[in-house]
Amino acid sequence: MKGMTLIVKKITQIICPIIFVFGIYIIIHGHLTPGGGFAGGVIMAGAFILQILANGNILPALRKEEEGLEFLESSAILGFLIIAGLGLLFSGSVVFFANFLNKGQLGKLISAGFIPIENIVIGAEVCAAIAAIFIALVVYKDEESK
Amino acid sequence: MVFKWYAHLIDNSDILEDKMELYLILILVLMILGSIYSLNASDLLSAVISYGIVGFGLVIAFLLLQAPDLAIVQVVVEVITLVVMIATIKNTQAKISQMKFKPKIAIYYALIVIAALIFVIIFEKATGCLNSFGADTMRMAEHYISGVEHTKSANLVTGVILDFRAYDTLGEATVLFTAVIGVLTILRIKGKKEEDK
Amino acid sequence: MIIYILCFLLFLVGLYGVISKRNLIKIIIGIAIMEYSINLFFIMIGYIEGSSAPIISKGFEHVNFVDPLPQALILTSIVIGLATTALLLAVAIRLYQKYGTFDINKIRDLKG
Amino acid sequence: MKYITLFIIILIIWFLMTFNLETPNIIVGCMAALITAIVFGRSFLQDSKKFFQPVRYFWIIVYLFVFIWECIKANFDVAYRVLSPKMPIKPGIVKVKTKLKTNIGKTFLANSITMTPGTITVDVIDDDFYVHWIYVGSKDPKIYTNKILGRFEKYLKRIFE
Repeated sequence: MKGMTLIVKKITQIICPIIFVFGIYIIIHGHLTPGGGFAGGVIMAGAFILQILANGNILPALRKEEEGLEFLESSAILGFLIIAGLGLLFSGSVVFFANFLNKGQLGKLISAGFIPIENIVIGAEVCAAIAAIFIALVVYKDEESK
Repeated sequence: MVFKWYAHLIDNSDILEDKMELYLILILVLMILGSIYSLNASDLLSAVISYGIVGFGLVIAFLLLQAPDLAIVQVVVEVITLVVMIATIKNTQAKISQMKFKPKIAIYYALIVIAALIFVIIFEKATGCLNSFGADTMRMAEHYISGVEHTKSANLVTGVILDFRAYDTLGEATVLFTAVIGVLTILRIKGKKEEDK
Repeated sequence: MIIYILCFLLFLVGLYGVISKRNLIKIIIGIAIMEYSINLFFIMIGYIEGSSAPIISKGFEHVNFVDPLPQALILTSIVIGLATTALLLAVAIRLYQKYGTFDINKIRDLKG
Repeated sequence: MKYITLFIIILIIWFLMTFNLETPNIIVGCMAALITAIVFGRSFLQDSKKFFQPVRYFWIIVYLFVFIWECIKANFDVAYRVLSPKMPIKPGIVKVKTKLKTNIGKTFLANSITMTPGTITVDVIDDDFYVHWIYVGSKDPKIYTNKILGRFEKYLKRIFE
């Protein structure tokens, strides 16, 4: 896949980390402000997509990256299940997805039990999934149809 | 900080609430026109781009209907969908074969219009059972809103999807995972074979 | 009430695309439009006149909120919609690479 | 080096976004900046030590005023050309050569040219800018290079090189 011009590349180098950290902000503050795992994950995937579109990567590097994304996605789902299972062990009653951590005060950053942790896991999962879909649809189609 | 400011702006605006239904009707008419054009366009690129009208109209509708979470997700998802769709139709010279006007096709269109009219009449009867738009139907919602004491999550939507209905989220994650596996298996066959040789 | 009917008309437009169009991309667009109209319908059901977004911030502890349950359901539905659209597009790409066209009538002819 | 620079920049952006200085927020911000630096540090700007030279920030402020002044002048010029009944426009694409060496400098120069009304950078190939101009005044390369680039180039040279 061919890249874009110099101007787009340079601006992308500056903008991409900022988009990425904005996605992290949306995820971390998911239980306080609008947003959450889904929105933040999609924004983070957007940063990756912008970088790939602007720089025009080569296929072998992307294939390695895509394998890493698959690993991230699988481990994120596993982490989600583990958190759910921990509720089974540590809460007093036997409930899957029991919110067993200390709840804290409403409106603080560290509050709401394990909801922020679940948000992070879901965000990683969505980000990896959408970036992998994009790489498969856009780049593989381009390179392998030749 | 930005979102808190935005929430205050939406909450303090009395102007929006009075004309809410009118604005929504305007946006919906725009979405219907965009979708009709998108389905009838003779060029695939313009079809995909005017499909964007529907998605971004939906974003504005979500903002008006007090669902900022959904608006954030929808705006990014819409952009990614458009990029992926344009990538799909790029480098394809498929011309859409225009249907020539035959009497048979006129009958089809007439049937479509009649069927749509029947559906609309049935639905008009069916909506009579529903509460009118904007009515207070807080039977289940009361439970979830008072549940904030239980979850301590200031964003009620996050509290619902990750505490009360976490099984839904687990199912969603599984569906997403399966879709990614499906896309990769469909698109990577050729690459795998070449590596083996 | 007219809003619900318009929302349903949007659904019908999507259905028309799925039934009558022969181009694969247009069929996918029709499916996506149907999905969008259903999403919008759910959010409209949950809306309550004169209430604010379901987020508790300082000074807004005791105001009315819109129903958070439909929003939570649709939030997952949007992301699933992207995934299914991507899956359909992947199938469309493979079909195009095999047959050289998006037209389903031609694909059916070429197959036999 | 660029990893550390990116880390610090992201940390500053994080505090501007969240705007509180409690301990949990600082820890979470450090984690977020660390992840971002690891993921995007490889492709960040090469010559990142220039971020720590305060003289450059002074020239950025000076450049802002110069840019705004040039922008206002160009606005009036284009407004005159559009509104006057004779429409004295003479559009064309000219090729100008820049003296800036770094890519980031070229990027900002191209963006500045595009931001001023009347001129648009069409493409950048090595040292040459292809600029679409609403009124091509002369055919001498020296004069129009000075007219398009001269006002920005010397400041950008001090900022980015």
